[in-house]
Amino acid sequence: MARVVVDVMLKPEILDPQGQAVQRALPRLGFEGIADVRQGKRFELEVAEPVSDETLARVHELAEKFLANTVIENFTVRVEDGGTSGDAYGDARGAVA
Amino acid sequence: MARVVVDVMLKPEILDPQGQAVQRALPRLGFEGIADVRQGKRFELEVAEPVSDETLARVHELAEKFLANTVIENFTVRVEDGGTSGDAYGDARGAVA
Amino acid sequence: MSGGLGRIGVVTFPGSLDDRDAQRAVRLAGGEPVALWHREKDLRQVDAVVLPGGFSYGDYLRCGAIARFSPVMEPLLEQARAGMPVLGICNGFQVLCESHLLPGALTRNDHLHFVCRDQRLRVERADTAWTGDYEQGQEITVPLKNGEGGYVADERTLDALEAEGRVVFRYAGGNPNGSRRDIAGITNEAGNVVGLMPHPEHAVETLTGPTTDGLGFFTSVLKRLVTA
Amino acid sequence: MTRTTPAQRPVLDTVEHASGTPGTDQPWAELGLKEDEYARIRDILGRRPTGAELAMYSVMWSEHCSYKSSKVHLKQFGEKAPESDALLVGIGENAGVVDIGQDYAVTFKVESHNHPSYVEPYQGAATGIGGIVRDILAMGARPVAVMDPLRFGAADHPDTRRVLPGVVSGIGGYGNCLGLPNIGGETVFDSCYQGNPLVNALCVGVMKHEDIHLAQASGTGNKVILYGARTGGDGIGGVSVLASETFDEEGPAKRPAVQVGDPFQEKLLIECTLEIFRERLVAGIQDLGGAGLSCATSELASAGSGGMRVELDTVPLRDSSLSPEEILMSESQERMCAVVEPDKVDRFLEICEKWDVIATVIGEVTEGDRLEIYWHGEQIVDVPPRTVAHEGPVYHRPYERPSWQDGLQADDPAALPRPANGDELRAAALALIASPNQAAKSWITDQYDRYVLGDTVLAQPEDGGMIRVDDETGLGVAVATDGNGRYAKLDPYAGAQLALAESYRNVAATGARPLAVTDCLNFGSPEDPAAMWQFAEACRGLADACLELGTPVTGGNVSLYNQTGDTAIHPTPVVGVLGVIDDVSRRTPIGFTDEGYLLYLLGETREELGGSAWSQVAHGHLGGLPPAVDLERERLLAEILVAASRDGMIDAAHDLSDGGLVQALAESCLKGGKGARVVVPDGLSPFVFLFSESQGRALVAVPRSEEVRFNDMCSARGMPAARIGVVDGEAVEVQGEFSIPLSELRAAHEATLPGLFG
Ligand SMILES: Nc1ncnc2c1ncn2[C@@H]1O[C@H](COP(=O)(O)OP(=O)(O)O)[C@@H](O)[C@H]1O
Ligand SMILES: [Mg+2]
Repeated sequence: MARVVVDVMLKPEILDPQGQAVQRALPRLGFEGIADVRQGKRFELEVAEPVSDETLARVHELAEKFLANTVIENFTVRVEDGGTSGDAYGDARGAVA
Repeated sequence: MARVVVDVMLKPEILDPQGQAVQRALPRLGFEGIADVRQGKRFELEVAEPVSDETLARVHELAEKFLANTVIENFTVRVEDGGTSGDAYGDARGAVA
Repeated sequence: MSGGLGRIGVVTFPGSLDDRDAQRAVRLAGGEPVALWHREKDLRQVDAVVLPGGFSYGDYLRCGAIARFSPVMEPLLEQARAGMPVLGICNGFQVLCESHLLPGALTRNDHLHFVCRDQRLRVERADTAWTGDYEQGQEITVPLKNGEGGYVADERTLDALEAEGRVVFRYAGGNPNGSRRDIAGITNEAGNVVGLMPHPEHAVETLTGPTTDGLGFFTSVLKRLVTA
Repeated sequence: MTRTTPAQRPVLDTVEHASGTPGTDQPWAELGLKEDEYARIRDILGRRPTGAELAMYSVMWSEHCSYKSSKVHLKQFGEKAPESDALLVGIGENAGVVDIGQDYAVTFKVESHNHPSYVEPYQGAATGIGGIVRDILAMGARPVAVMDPLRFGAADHPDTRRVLPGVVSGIGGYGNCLGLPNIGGETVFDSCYQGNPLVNALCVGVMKHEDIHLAQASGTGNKVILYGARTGGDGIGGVSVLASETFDEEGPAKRPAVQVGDPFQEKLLIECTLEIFRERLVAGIQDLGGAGLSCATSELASAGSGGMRVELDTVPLRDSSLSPEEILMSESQERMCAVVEPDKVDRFLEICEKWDVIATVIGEVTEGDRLEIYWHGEQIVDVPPRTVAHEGPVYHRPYERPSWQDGLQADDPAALPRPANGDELRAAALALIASPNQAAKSWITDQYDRYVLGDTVLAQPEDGGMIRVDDETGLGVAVATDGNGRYAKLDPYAGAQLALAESYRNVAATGARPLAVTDCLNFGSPEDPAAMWQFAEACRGLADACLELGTPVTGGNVSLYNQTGDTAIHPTPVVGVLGVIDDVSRRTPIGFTDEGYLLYLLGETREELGGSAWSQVAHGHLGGLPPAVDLERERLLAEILVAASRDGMIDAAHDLSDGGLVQALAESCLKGGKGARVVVPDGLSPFVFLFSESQGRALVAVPRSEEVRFNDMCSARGMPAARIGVVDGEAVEVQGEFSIPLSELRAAHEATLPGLFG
């Protein structure tokens, strides 16, 4: 199994009340220096390996038609690397919880 | 400005009704071959460059205390690469909408 | 009430909606409602506190996640740990879980819709600070209204809750949101802190509620305060 | 690629610049202005408008803001307004205000958010609720309830599956988060709304008489305060033609046509505004809706006695790339504009701070009579505000009864095959109550909070929603909304009257006395003489009927251009009626809860099936004439229902409307959980008895102990009342014809919407 990740974010010009609410709470929590927060959605799709270009194209179509509301949202599709470890939810590129 | 991304996903053992709803809808949309779908949150934080280890550690703490509820959620923190393009929401690793 | 007993605080967070209803319920039960403001680290000498329903901070991020860091929560957590009766209704329950005063968490309803309906509940514990006026096993009907009311916790926590008798209410006549083990409300070890998703404060008058079954929460705690 | 460098950026189009460059080409046509309208603007100003002025005029003179096509017809609501001492504020303000006694006043209004809800169902519907709530708030009232009259395309059309769930969760998502109970609405499916769903939203607010606030800016030196959300690039798709003229390509980002609502921000705005009202800190107030600051500033200044000066660069922005034109035009949600005396400004700002609401002094009331707007010290607008806000163009659009109208009316449903025996009647009854329009709406209404605020006495499924206004005395109000596009298509004059009649009857059925009307007139293109005729006829019909029933129109909304290509929606006047009840504990619900109570049918049943639910469900037919209107009878029926409620003579009441008796019977039985046995009266065919949609009728349950008194009252007042049966058992039984167990009835009624929408 490989993991394809679709990230969906509100378009930059669209109001993001959720991100705003998070940002406004930060000073109260003692976190300074964060200029902006946007909140979006992350979808993890498990697909059969290897991930062909065709599969990616189909996921792209799925994202466009269904996972994102392209009237107000942008999205990206990518194959997640580092999927080799047994960890169900790991990411090699940063600190892992 | 640099972007730090925090991805938050429900722990594997916690039921994810949103992901399930997406998955259930797939056949109706003509998509086969997707074994599992999980839906989580993606936070994009804009912080001053360069992103020091200390900043990352603090974002990690923020995620642990606030952005994720670790009773039910896991998270990852990473600095987003490819942040050099002027595109407000681009991702070099896959197809971009 | 004599001796200053029966002062029940109701916290208003930005986005609280059922705060005035909770105050009305306290009044109808014979208590004195006291408005508490989220920005003040002062409980105004109340004897008990209700965290009301609503969408504190818009329920953005997660329900109750931002409210949990309000100044008023500091003294509240301290007093709750020292035994003061605290009731969290709906959003208030979510705040209590986010504060780790109660275990587990509340997640999106399994059917993904907001649901507003009259809900039957079975009383599993009639000896908490807020349920003394009920009988164990009694069924009551009160409104339920939420989008994120699914109670979840890991198996170990669920087993412990059951073993320690800390499940206070269970859904009867159908689980409305996918809550694990039909759990509608729980309590802490001491039984002074209770959280539940359904809304007893909306079932205190025949005219505006489906029943008056909810009044017992408020009469229970008032009695408890008198005899304490 | 050639790019304009900042150095090449055109100079700011100031008033001075405009005066010096009369020959500049301006994009008036792209902004939707007609040539003569543009000429008139030049005429008013004595020069060409600046870009900012052009933006203001174009949006304020749009159909949506200026009512230029509808104005001449809407006038009748004022001209024919019945004498009513209940009206404290009439048509023309944000919303009318009705006196309900005991020093309380109520304001209510219905508005449309049709097109945005088609483009983006969730946000479109959500911001529709947000907008109407701010309207009510701006009158000085605490919003206490919302309602949502909705119309969608065919229930089984794939696009309805996209639109309906989104609209419903948008209404719920916003209204629930604001803490406003949803106390009723409508859900109608008809393929004529495919591509043009109607999302109307109604809000009710309560205040004390002395709290009425008006949208006007008076008092030289008073400050103009903008408060609420920051201004972003929402809903200004249109003016980007201006933006692209004043900015290089890298300047403004794409401007979204869609607005995103933030109900949490609006909740703070409500609480903050109410606290400001309590301390009497405002001299005038206006919500920001369509046309944003252009509308708020010009309307405030136009209605007040002085002029106004605004420093536009002080407006807090979400997006720093916005041009002045765009700031004026932005329809960012959750904003209000207040006029405040200088010595009250500090306290005003303090209250805003308490509620985490951003507030900024952006200008002041001036001595003159001009609206002047400055951008970094340079004047970009200098106009007489009345010419923007209140003296826009007025059209006398041609209208003509369409040629097909006669043929439609001649296509009488009398020719349609009918159920001929008990089994067929039974099947027809089940098919009717299971049809999407007649089926239970709980799949929708269960997503709405009806309990919040703790004053909801009646909510769906009832004839009208009822809210307690005063805890002590039990004073309350009831509101219903109705509209039947099928009737209006057959005869728009009668159709509008029938919408009023039904809504009026629904309010009376709850026990409340109908007092006042709001309406949302949803029609096709005013440029089509047929649609314009429908509109004219509907206005005339509604105004005439309001006069006869003594219920003034206090405000409302017009939505035109609801059509795809040449095909318009059914003309759909939606009418909301507000009534008062002195003691809500006297309310009359629809449910039959007590066995043995006697069922009386009030009114007369004739063979009237034109536009009926039966003709639609059984034959997909629309033709003939709608049921006859008898307003005198409606008024009498209402008096009987109100008196019977006050004097405790009835236990339940349900008005008869679409679906006729069989529908009312099924709903009342299912609601109360008790069956009924009825007998077909002599001289009526069982089919007509069950399915006719004759108006002026209601089904009531009378306790045996009250029967004599009730009968006496009806006969004394000349109200036909026939005892047709009794509340009894576990089935709906029409004697000699059929019987349907409640369980079967319930399954048929309740399974339809979940089956369609999950
Ligand atoms: N979209 C909606 N929102 C809220 N309530 C609704 C909606 N659609 C229908 N209802 C409610 O469902 C009930 C039945 O609707 P309807 O049959 O249209 O009533 P009536 O014929 O009395 O006008 C009413 O109480 C109405 O207010
Ligand atoms: Mg009705």
